Amino acid sequence: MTATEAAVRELTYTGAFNEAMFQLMREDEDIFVAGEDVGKQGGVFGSFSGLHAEFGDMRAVDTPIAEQAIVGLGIGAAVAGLRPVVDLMFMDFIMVAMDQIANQAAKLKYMFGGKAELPLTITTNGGAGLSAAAQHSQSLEAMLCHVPGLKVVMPSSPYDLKGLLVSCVRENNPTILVKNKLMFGVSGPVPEELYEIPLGVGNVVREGDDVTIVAYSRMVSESMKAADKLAEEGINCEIVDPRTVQPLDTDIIVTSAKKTNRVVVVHEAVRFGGLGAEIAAQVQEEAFDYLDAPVARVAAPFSPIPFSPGLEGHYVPNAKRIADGIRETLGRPAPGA
Amino acid sequence: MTATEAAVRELTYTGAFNEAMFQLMREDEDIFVAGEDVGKQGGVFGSFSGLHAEFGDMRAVDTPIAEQAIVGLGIGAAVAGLRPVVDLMFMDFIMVAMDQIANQAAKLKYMFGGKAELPLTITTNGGAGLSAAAQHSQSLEAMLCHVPGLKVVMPSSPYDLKGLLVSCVRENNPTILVKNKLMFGVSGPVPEELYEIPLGVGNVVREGDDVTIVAYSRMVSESMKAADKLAEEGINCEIVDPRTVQPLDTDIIVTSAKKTNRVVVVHEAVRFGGLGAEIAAQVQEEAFDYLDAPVARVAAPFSPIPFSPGLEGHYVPNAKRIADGIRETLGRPAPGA
Amino acid sequence: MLRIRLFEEAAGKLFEGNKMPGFLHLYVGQEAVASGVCVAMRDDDQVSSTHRGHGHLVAKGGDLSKMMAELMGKADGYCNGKGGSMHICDLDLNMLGANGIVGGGTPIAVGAGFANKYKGNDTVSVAFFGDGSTNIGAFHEAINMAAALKLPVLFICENNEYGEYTPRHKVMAINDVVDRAAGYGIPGVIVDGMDAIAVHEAALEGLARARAGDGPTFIECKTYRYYNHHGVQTLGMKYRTDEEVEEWKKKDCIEAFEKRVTEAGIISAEELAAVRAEVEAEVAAAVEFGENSPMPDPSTLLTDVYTEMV
Amino acid sequence: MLRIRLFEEAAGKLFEGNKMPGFLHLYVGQEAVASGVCVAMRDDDQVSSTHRGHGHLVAKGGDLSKMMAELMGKADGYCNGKGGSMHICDLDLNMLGANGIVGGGTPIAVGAGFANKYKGNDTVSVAFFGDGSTNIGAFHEAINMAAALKLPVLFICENNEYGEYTPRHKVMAINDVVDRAAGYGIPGVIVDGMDAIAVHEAALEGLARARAGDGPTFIECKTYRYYNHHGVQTLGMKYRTDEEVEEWKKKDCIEAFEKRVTEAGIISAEELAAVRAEVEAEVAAAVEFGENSPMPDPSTLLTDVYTEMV
Ligand SMILES: Cc1ncc(C[n+]2csc(CCOP(=O)(O)OP(=O)(O)O)c2C)c(N)n1
Ligand SMILES: Cc1ncc(C[n+]2csc(CCOP(=O)(O)OP(=O)(O)O)c2C)c(N)n1
Ligand SMILES: [Mg+2]
Ligand SMILES: [Mg+2]
Repeated sequence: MTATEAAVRELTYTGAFNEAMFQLMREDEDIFVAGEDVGKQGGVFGSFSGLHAEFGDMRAVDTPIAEQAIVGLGIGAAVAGLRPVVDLMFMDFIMVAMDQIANQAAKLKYMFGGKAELPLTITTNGGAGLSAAAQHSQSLEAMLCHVPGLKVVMPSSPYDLKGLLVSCVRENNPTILVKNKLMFGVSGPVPEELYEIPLGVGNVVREGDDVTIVAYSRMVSESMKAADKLAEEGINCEIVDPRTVQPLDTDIIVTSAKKTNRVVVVHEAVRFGGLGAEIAAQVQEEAFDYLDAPVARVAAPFSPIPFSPGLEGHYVPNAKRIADGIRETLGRPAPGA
Repeated sequence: MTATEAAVRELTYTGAFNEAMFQLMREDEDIFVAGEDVGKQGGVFGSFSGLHAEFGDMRAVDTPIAEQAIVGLGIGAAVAGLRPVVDLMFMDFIMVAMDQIANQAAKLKYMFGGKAELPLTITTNGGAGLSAAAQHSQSLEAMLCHVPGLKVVMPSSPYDLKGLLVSCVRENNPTILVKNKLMFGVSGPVPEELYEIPLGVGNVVREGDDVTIVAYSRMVSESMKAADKLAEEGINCEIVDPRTVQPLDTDIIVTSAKKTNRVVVVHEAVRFGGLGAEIAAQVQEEAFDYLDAPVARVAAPFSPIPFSPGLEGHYVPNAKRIADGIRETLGRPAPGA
Repeated sequence: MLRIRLFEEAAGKLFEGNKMPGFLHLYVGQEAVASGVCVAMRDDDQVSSTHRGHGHLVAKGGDLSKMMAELMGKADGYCNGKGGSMHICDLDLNMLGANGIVGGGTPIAVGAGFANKYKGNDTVSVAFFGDGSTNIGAFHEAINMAAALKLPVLFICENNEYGEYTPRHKVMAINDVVDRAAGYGIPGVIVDGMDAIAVHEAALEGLARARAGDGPTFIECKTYRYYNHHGVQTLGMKYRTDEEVEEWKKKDCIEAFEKRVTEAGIISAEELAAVRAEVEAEVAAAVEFGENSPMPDPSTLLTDVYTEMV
Repeated sequence: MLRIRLFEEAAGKLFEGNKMPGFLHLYVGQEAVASGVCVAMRDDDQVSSTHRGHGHLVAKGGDLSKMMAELMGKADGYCNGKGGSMHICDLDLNMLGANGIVGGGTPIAVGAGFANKYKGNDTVSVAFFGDGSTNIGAFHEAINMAAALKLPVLFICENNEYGEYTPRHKVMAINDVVDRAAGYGIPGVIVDGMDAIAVHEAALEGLARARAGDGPTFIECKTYRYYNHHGVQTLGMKYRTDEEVEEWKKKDCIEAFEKRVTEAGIISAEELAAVRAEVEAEVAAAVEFGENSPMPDPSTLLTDVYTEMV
């Protein structure tokens, strides 16, 4: 590590989120957070820690266990001119509030002929690996991405988390920011000041020419590990992190695909109907003549998420399975060869 | 029409559903239907007409407006040994009951280590074209297909509707059968006896060698119209109707793709993250070397569904747009040409 | 009330004449509720509504022409044809929209109420909803949240004794919907929903309570819809008797109100007739406006999905 | 009660020793509720449970070894390691499962109640749920449906005054949760949830009512959880005071019960000690069983998603 690198301040994933919340709320009095245990307790994962002490009952609001009303609170408050951040403790609970999210928040502006502004941010926590079983481990972004009117963000590092949260909260459309539960303690450099990472702009997190890995959220770091391993075998992976999964930065993915001619999409969500399907479909639509192999997908198999570590370890994609998927994609002879 | 064809009895889409319900309920005393207005009123679209008169309050159950409890009623009754059919009036309302569907019904058996049987059928009505606007017109099957544990069925004719409904109701897993609202009055041949169409088995509804159209539900008849038109231009379309979208009959699609070398997927749902993405991804995975063009998708654009016929007509895919999509796919020079 | 009645009758006619696409849930019969409540409200007070929402927008001061155009799916409608009957709204009038999802609008009203408390103004939001809607989860969550957070929200139940084609007694085991108020810890009152003045008085009290920071009130208005759940049929339905319809019509809110004000000498029959003529003209102009408005341009199909940041 | 207590204490120890993966919501403190109710039930009566569900399964006669193995994610557990603490169940005992979604289990109990009525037997289903759970939509929909259809369901609210880290008064504006019963048109009673006999008597009445075809009853049991919402911490938490915990512990249900039965001469101190020793041995055997059970074979990952038709 060089001296300059050492000088960069590091924060955890949770710390980056928390700092951004404080800064945003100090900057704009219209911002408040509401959700279960987000007040005095500061959220069950500590994301909202300290906000209640500084901002009080009205700006760090403990709500009843009522996910529909929590989202509805956000919608109504946003229409009435505030800038709410509402929290759903686990991504799985999005299913409970799905009507308010997909039928109300997402569609309001359109149904009203454009007359509403909806500066609403929904934060939640997804991903498996904690033996939290089938109802507390899901990655359901594909469902959200299928709903016009929403924007969906899945940060893969403390740096991205802060910058994307700021953009979500300042955005005048409903956004859903999904943290990954296994990343709470992961540290990385995070600037102190407020900064935005624009929604819909991906990031090449590693350059390479042999194959493109498209990954987001925690799967970026697993892909990094896989790429490190494969580098030893002489395989150079390029890793593209779209960061925002809706809108999706198709350009950055297709550009990379045209360069490497092979693409592997990685996500924690179930493979069938996951975002990997959409990415594969788009890549073959836009880069058909460049592809030397089918766009491959490394994702969860078709079952609910098991509780036991003895099973869950085989369920969630990891560096090894990503590397296997890449070798398979590369091992395939190019068409006509 | 030949004499034999004329002798075949015809029923409407709704009539086929209704007849199957009567026959199933006469055959098996454990079957009941429950939902809003499905009792005395026979359902707002007449699907359950007459059942209450024959089977009474306990087997044609009017429920409160409570989609979560309606699905829960079905789950609990199924676990306790009955074979419930529960109705959600509009497919859009699936969002209201999504937790009970995706977190409870779909996962129960797995979470319980296989110990539960869940012979539950959910019926609903999807599709646009009635100026029913953004909350009463959606096609949300992609969300359901992404949930392991569910089976999802989208019949494209009265014949299929009856046979698939019978299979759903007799199946020991949670199934969701989605009727299309514009097809209620469409007639077609339907045998009088009870018959099953197996879940997961698609159907080649038209043979051809130039291009494969994959379509389901109402888009099959629109695709037929498009194929008729294109036939005049010398283009022979093969139309594959998977009928069940989860599990998906990948084999029948890939076999056709390998024969025609070009595939266009058609659905009413929003294109981004729709089932077409999954089908495209699978086709390029399984038939990569056979494809002369990218798998194309004709689907709804990325917006909520507009109310005005002046806009909705441009939103929902139709024969014209399907034909355009096919011409585009065929117009593209084959790789290396 | 009369503006609502005549607007709705005109809409019904257009619907019968196939000039109005989609679903139409008419408010006729229930006018005293929307009018009684909205007249008691301030302009800055918000309203959330239901699938049966025209009456609330008219009562909040909605422009009949823009409403009629919207119902006809025309470009000059309130939502430029994108919303229609079930999503009609006027945010400038603080009418936060009809809603196609039963129970879907109530959480939004509660959110608006939260914003009012947050801003420390004394604005109140009013949630209108049907009897059937009180059985759905979103309603329950929202009213409990309003009670728990002591928000300035007024809950107006329009109990017309049916949810679509199912009578209320089949779907709830209580005599009065207001029996639910105690379970949320808020006061509840029953009023004759055919009596605009009674509704008005109860609403004034509930609004005052909310403005004073004392939290929500639940008002159950006993009322009736003359037409079918959807469309314009009134009689000959199997889920309710014609006699029942006729009985309720005898209590018609407009007739009763007109009788009362004329008998009290507040307004003369001539004046009333003049008002009616005026409203008739307004409605006729609205129909004409709607008919003359063009269909939305297909190029607008994909606009308004998101707000672009500038 | 004692079986629950000792089972839970043992599970807590394993959790502390990192031998138990995932989330652990202990039932300690609330044992009188599960025991009082389940002892009043027949074997064919069903139970639906919550995230805090071990106690209900133990009380329903659950096999401690299979339970412990499941909590440890082992192959011989009730769910073969697929479910864990939040999904533990024994359908043979008519225990229809714990549930990770607050409010998620109540509609399922109502469905089972419907099946009982449908079959015309006099079986009753019992829904256990927390105070916090009564604020969520699914709960409301389900209890109203049970009331409207007059189903044989007994609703047991375990009011421990907290939902996770939020005290009840912040999230509902009523003194007693039972105030909600009237809104559904069903009888509601409050019992001391630390008194197993009182719970038992109330449950017997509610079950009899349901068996007689008179529909649901709501029983609110005032109780307390000794440990934190999750895990094994008891004191030093910022959402409740240590004094409060100590106050409740003075009313401990097991101590009170033991005192009562010994004082009444029903059972001697020696006999009680023997029972305790027996249960201790059973729990120790369960721990051993769990520890010796293998992890599930990875080949089982994709089984049990669907029932294959034969
Ligand atoms: C979630 C949901 N379920 C069902 C419907 C269909 N639906 C529309 S109106 C209605 C009845 C509503 O009854 P009530 O709340 O009493 O209002 P009313 O129509 O009597 O004014 C139903 C069931 C819906 N729109 N949304
Ligand atoms: C739908 C949903 N929202 C939130 C949670 C997180 N959660 C788990 S337990 C709990 C508190 C439940 O409180 P209560 O019903 O009183 O039961 P207790 O834990 O006190 O036994 C919460 C909020 C959840 N599991 N499901
Ligand atoms: Mg009604
Ligand atoms: Mg509690």
